[in-house]
This record gives sequence, C-alpha cells and structure tokens, in this order.
Amino acid sequence: MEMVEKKKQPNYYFIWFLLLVLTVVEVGIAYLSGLPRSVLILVLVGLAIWKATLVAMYYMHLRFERLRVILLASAPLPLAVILVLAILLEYAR
Amino acid sequence: MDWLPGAASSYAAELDTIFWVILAVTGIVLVGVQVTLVYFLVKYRGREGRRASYVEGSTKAEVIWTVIPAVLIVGIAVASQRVWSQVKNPDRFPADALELNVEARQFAWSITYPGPDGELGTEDDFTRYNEMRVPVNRPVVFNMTSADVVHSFFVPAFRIKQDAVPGLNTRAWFEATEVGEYELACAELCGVAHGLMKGKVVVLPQDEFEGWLAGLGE
Amino acid sequence: MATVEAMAAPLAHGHHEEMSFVRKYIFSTDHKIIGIQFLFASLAFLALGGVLAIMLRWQLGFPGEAMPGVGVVAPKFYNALVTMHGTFMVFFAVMPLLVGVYANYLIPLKIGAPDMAFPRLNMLSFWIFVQSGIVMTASLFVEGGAPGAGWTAYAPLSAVPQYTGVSLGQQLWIISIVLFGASSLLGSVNYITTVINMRAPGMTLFRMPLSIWALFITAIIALLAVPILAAAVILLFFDQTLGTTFFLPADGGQPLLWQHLFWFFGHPEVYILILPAMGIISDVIANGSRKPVFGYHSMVLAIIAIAFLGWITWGHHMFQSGMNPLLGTSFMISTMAIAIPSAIKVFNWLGTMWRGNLRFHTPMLFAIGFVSLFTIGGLSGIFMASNSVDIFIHDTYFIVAHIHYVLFGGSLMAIFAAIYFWFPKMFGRMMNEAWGKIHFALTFIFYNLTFFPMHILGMGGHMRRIYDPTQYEFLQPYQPLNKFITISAILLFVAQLPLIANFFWSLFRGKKAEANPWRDNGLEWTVASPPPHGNFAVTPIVYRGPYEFSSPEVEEDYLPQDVPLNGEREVVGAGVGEE
Amino acid sequence: MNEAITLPGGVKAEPGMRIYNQKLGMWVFLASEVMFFTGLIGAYIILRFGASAWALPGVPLDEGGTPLNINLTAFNTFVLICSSVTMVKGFASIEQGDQKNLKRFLLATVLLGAAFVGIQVMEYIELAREGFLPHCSEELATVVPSCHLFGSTFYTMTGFHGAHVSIGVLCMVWVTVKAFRGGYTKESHGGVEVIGLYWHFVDLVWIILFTIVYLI
Repeated sequence: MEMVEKKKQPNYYFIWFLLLVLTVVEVGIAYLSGLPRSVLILVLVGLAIWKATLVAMYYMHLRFERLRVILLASAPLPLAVILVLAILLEYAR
Repeated sequence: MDWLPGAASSYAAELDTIFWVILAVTGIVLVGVQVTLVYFLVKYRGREGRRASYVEGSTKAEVIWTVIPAVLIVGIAVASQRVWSQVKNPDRFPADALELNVEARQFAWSITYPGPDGELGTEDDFTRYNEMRVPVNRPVVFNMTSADVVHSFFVPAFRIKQDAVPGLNTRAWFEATEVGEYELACAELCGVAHGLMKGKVVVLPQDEFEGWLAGLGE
Repeated sequence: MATVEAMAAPLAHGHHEEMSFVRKYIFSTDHKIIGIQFLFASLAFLALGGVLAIMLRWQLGFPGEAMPGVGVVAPKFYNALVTMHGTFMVFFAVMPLLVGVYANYLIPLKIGAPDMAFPRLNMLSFWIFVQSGIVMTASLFVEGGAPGAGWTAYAPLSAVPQYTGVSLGQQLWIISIVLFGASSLLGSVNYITTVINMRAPGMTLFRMPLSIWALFITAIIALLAVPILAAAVILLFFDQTLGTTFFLPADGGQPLLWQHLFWFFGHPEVYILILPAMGIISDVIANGSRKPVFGYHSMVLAIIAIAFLGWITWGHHMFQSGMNPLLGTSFMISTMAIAIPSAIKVFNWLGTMWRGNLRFHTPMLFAIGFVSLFTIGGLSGIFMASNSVDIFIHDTYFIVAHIHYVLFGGSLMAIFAAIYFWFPKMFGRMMNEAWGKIHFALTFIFYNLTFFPMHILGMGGHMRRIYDPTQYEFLQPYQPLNKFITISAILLFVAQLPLIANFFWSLFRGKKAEANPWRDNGLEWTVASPPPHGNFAVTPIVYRGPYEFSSPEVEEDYLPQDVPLNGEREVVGAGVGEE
Repeated sequence: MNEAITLPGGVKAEPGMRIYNQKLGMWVFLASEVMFFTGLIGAYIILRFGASAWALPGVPLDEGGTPLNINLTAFNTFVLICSSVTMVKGFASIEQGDQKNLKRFLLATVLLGAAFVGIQVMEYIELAREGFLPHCSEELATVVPSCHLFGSTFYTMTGFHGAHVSIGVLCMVWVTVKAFRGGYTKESHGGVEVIGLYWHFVDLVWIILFTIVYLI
C-alpha cells in the first residue's frame, strides 16, 4: 500500500513522554487553588484537547492520512459543539 | 363554526393574522403546484411515437425557484418574530400586570392569587383549583411550574400555550379582551387522565374581579 | 444488454457451492436476501402499527363505545396505543422499510458492487433488529401495560413508573430502542463504507442515482444521530431503575435535557425518514417521465443542505417548553431555511415531468402522489416553523396532520412506489398493474379524507393525544368530523388489502419479469431478475449518469449506465475499492 | 492496487477513500462513538452547569471537596497512556515485519488494559464503601454538593468508558492470540491497525473524561 511507504515513523516514545508530562501538569494545576475557576477550566480543557489531539494525530495516524479521512474523523465534532452550546444557552439567561 | 376559535386576547388577532397570511402564501403555492402537476400529467401524458425532450435542467429556473421561496420565508419569519417576542420574551412582558402563580400536577391546575394586597408570597394569598379568574383588559402574568411531569397551559381562545416544567419557573402572559368563560386544557401528554385535565378561565369585569379578590375568592 | 467483458476482471466470488436453506434464506449474508428479510419484517410491523392506529382512531371517533372485537378503549390503553403506534411506525416500519430494505437491496446493485462491505455485520444488523422488534412487541403484553409516555417519551413522565403506572413496559421500550440503535449503527457503517469504497469503475459520486445519494446521506445522519438517542434512553433507563435523577428535578436533574437530547436525535430522524423517500421518488419520476432528472446537481446539494440544516433545527419542537426566547428565534430561522431546499426538490420534480413522455405505471402513480402530498406536508410545516403561529397550533391536530402528510403521504407513498418498482428485481415476477392502480386510487382518496380534515381540527385547537374530545365544549362541534376521520381511516386500512393480496399473489403467480421491465438505466437492471449471488458476473463499467432517458444519441428512450457508445472504449484497467 | 482509471470525457474513476474497508468502517464506527459519548458527556456538562454547587478537587472533603481519589486515577491514566504507546509500537513493529516485537507489545497492551480495568474496579469498590454511589448514601450527600447528580453522571460516564476498555481488552486478546499464531505479516496486518484505532480512541475519550470529571 502506498500510504505505508509515505508514512514517516513518528517518535512514539516522545509522544508518550509528552502525554505523561501534560498529565502531570494537569494534575498539578488542578490542585493549585490560586487560579480563578474560569482560567483553571480553560487551561485544563485546553491541555486535555492538546493531549487528545496528540493521540489522534500520531497514535491514530491522522496526520499521515488523506484529508478526506481527517474530514470523516472530525465530522461529528461540530455537532457535539452545537448540541452542548445550544443547550447551555438555555441556562445563560 | 369558525375556522379558528373566537379570539379573546390582546395578541390573538395579530397571531391570527400571521396564520392567515401564511395560509394565503402557502395556499397560493399549493394551488400553483397542484395545478401545474395536473396540467403536466395531462399535457405530457405518454403517447406512442412521441419522445420526451432531453432537458437536464435550467440554472435560471432553479435560481428563480430558490430565490422566491427564500424571500417568502424571510417575510414570514420577520412577521412571526414580532408576535413571538411579544408573547414569550419575559423582558417585554407588560409592566402593570396582575401576577399569579400556576402549579400544574396530575391532573389539575392550581392557581394562586395575590389576595387583597396584590402581592404574591404574602399571607393573604389564596389558591383555587381548575378555575382561573382574571380581570378583563388587564394583562395577567403567571409564573408556572409543575409538581410532577411536563404539562402545557393552553387556552385556545387566548392563543396562549406554555409548558409547565417541574423544577423550572416558566412565565407567560395574556390580556383577556372579552368577559366570559373560556376552556383551559393541558396540551402535553401528562399521563392517564391527560385528556381530562381541563379547567376554565373566567374573565370578569375589572371591578367585579377586584371585589372577588378582596373577598379572598368568596 | 451489452457488457464490456474484455475490460472487466471477473469478481472473486466463489460461493457457488449449494447452501442449505437456513444459510441461504435465514442466516444469509447476501444483501439482497437481507433486504427482503427486512421487507417482510417491517411490513409486518407496518400492519401492526396500522391496527393500533385504527384502535385509537375508534376511541376518538366513537368515544366510550365498545369497538367490535376489542371492547371499550380505556384511557391507559389509549395512551399505550398512541405511544406504540408512533414507535412502531417510526422505528419499525418507515425507517427499516426505507433504510433497512432499500439501502440494503439497492446500494450494492446500483453502484456495481458484489455485496456490502461487511456482509456478516449486515446479517447481524437484521437479527438485532428482529430482537429489538420482539422486545418492543413484548412490551405490549407485559404486566403493567405498554408504555404510555408517547413515542417521544418525555421525561419525567417516562422516567418515574408512578406517573404512568407502567414500569416494565417502559423499560422494555428503552431496551428495544438501544437494540434498535445497535442495528441501525451496524447498517450505517456498512452503507457508508460500501458507498465510499465499493463503487464500480466510472461510478463517480456525481454519477450515483439520487436514491443512492439520499441513502448515503441518510446513513451518515443515522450514524451520528442514533447514538445520541441511545445515550439519552440509557440515562432514562437509569432514572427508571437505579434511582438516578438525570431528568428529574429532584436533586438537580433537568427535565428539559431529555427534550434537547431527544430532539437533537429526533429532528435528524425526521430526515432519515424522508430523504430516502425523496431519492427513490427522483429515480421513479425520471423513469416514468422518460427524462433526465431536472437539475441533478442541485438535487444532490438540496439533500446535503437538508441533512445539514436538520442538525440545527431541533429546538422548533420545543418552542413552548419555556426555552430561551432568543433560541426560539434562531431555531425558527434555521427551520424556515429548510423550506428552501425542499421547495427546490418539489420544483425540480415538476421540471422533470415538464415536456416528458409520462408513463403512468403504478410506481409512477405513487411518485406523483408523493409530490402532491409532500407539497401539502411541506407547506404545512411552515406554520409550525413560524414560532408565533406555533404557540397556537403546537400539540394540536395541525401537527398530527403535518407529520402524517410527510410520513404517510411522503415516505409511505415512496415506499409503495419502491415496492412496486423493485418487486420484479427482488422476486423475478411482476406485480399486477391493474390492482396496483386500484391500490393507489383507494389509498390516495382515503388518505386525503383521513388526514386533510385534521388540519381543520388543529385550527379549531383540537389537542393531540387526548382521550375524549367530547369532554371539551369547544371541541364538541368537531365530533362529526372526528367520526368522519375515523371511518376514513378504517377505509384507508382496508384499502391496503389489494396491496397485500397483490404482493402475495404476484410472489407465486405473477408474470415472470425480464431483466429490465421498466426500461431503466440503473446497474441493477443489467442483471437477471432476481440477480444471482454476487450480483454481477463481471464488474460493470459505468460510462454516464443514471438518468440518460431520451438521449439524442441513441434510438431507444433509455441508455443504461454501463453501455459504451462509439468511441467509449479506451478504458484502461478495472476493479475498484478493495485495495 | 488499482491504477486510476480515466473514462471518456476525462472523468476519473473515483477509487474511494483509498483505505481498506475495515479501516474505513472503523473510522465510521468511531464517528458514531463520538456522538454516543457526546450524549453522555454533554448531559454531564449541562447538569453540572445547572447545579448550584459541585465537588471540587484540591479541597478537603468536608469543605465541598471531591470524593474521588485523583492520585489513583492519575496513575490509572498513566497506565492507559502506556498501553497506547505499546499498541502503536506493536503496529509499528509489524509494519516492519517484526513479529516478535508485535507479540511482546500486544501482550503488554493486553496486560496494561486489564490493569486499567482492574484499578477502576478497585476504585469503584472503594468509592462504594465510602457511600459514593449513583444514588449517594445519606451521610455523604450531606457533605458532597450535588452528590446524587455527581454519582450518577460519574458512574455512567466512567462505566461506559470502562465497558469500552473491557471490550477492547477482549478484542485485543483475540488479536494477540492471532499474532502468536503468526497471523500477521508485514503485508497483511489490518487487524492490528483496526483494533489499534479503537484502542487509541478509548484512550482519547479517557483523556477527556479524566480532565472534566476528576480535575475540573
């Protein structure tokens, strides 16, 4: 298969290490009571999305797939955002 | 028999107007489509030796019948929005309204009146079941909730419908414009006796209502 | 039929050994057999749903009078009828009839594939569907009665057994829906993979028939919408059994959360039920008009637009729920926007018939019926989309009329058209045309007599799902109309007997069908009726779109997709998909 | 491998996604799984926003702190991340035709996955002993804010995730057995890649869950 040839071998252990560091940072931040709640939530969610993206991009090889596979994989995400945001608007009154 | 029930609230007429406008617009489109359909069926019915025209489409025609519905839709939406925000937006509720509390439960409506002092949440509040008494020509705002399942407060003559949701305080208002008795129904399936969960709204002349309120509903 | 043998590699299908009856017809992995299995199963559920409808209509037309053979319908049983009629029709009749039957049967045949991408998952999908149907049917007979919270199962009514007096029934309903979701998921994965990966050479996306486009987009919607329903009913199940309070106001639960989750699934579900019908109708109308579909590309774009908009309109089911009024405005706008692609489709169907050479075979009659009735259903939707008019007509018979014009006048008409159209391909015999036309005429007449007056009831403020309309003074004048509707509904039910008789008679006695009885262009008509296992002896090569009727290039008024014209022979290589 | 096909009129035959059916099917399935977890996680987010107070990490239990054992679960997260790297290393090995390393890495993945489930079960038992259940004990409910809602959303989300991991482990055992029988080669190892996609997806979901359920 041509894709196999095209694919560079990412350094999987480095990604693993990065994930561990990010996890430690997350737990550390969660215990830090100094930050305001909103900042804390923003930072933690940001870190989680970063980690999730690393897994999807490297371990699931999305970075090395064609655009249409990436589109297929990310198709449900806007729907998830629409659902949650619209319902949250209900409580924003 | 009228098509729509007799209108007896301040915004009923405007809501009905939108209904009739939409009916006119969609009616014209409907008749147009059905007549065209029947005309085509007759005119282009299959005959031996005839051949259909090889036409794959027409961008011009398609643009036309995309734009026309779009314009009609925008018009309808703008017209609808006015009444919607008037009826449903709590920020635009009338100011000098009579406030009532309504609690729905399987299978009854309980209506709490402010009593002679005109204030809810005070000692002289009193509660009546399945009969809402309101003054004519004065807005009535009611805070609604439910003790069990979702119910829906529906007075056809007033064109008002608002769900009563347990754990939520939903607000609605109407202003009755004619003295009389109107039926109140539950419009949301709420259990075995849903179809029997009915009450009435009695619209009284203002002085009569004041007297009734002052007399603690006696 | 000309095939390009030299250029196509023979398919690697060695299933020529004799299979036992069980392997061949019961636990078959052949998409055609599975489609036929879905057909029989969901037609049975359609009949059951119809019987339930007649019973509830009886109570509305003749409140409190004993129905012959059934007796007086009690209020609790009435709610069960309302609930189960909706559930069976939506989940076990219309959806499987369109998606289970025709996605299964048509996708591989119409794109030139030997079978589905995952034949065994396909078989599993059917048998999970059967289990789901059995569980749902069982809920009718268990202690405590059948679920009575409506097919929308609004919490908290559905979440607390005391509120309806039903516990086991409601739980079985939930289990059945979860099974149904699993079946639908397996189907969707199969359809999407097959359409993307297994098209024959030359079958580009924009050469796919509109039926396949619609079924493909529908599979995507189902793939993404049904899991939301599964998640929601699982939470509901925990509320029912474990004492959690997801949807109960006690301890901080949110009753409206159920409505949001349900309709986030439920509105796309509406398009699952209508888009395949639109696609099938496009195929049939082009065939019956002997003309290319008018504006093929905009038809495809309209399907995609409807599918996309379907995700952002769910709130119009909740206008009166006490939602944020600003959300009400945005949901009105997105809902209204759907009218535009729907209008494009209707006008394009008319455009297809314009200057055609119409052949009124039974499928075409049902397709014309679809255009006529769907127009009414689509236009009546604008009343509900208008958030202010909806204040009055929400939860009235106006909605009931609308949904039946779309789901019966729309989807079911398309299903009837599809049954007549592909029956010869499925079973190798023609259905009787005369009886087909009688079936159409009776259905069309009694359909309108049943459902059109419901608009009038709705305008009068007649609430839906009420047990006894005569309890309300303002509804008493409408009682003769209610009686009229009930009688029409019974006649509409009886009008389906010609279909049943015709179906079974034709199955055994019908005229033998040739390969291409309707003189159509699709790949399924290039093989024998019924097609052999593995479908195509050689992989077909596709040279053009599916709607080349009355093309000036050939003498006949149709031009199959796989027939090369002069100069169309420079094809290099063959085979696709399975790399 | 097929050449691209040019048909008359210059239209190229579309060769599909150019990934094999099983892999495409898995991606399509995962899209559906995203929506399933959206339903569960979305319900949690909305219920939590609607709740008046919620148990927070980094605060003592009697001051409204979380009853969850964050350190233990952080370790469990570590275990799952490790299982992801062994999985992907296994896949990388068989891409090079290295069956020996494939077996080693797959075995490690199975063990780590099983360890994750085991630790989660231990966590459940411990929490249940403290009275933290889908419907909290009376005692705990007086300390932990929105305890019932927290309990029910917690067990639903982590429970369904745990079920996914368990199914993953079972499938992984099957793949591992096949690997030990020499069933995968440099040319044909689709099974490893497809199960790998599922496994990483489950890991990905856990990354999200760990953050929003335990840490926020």
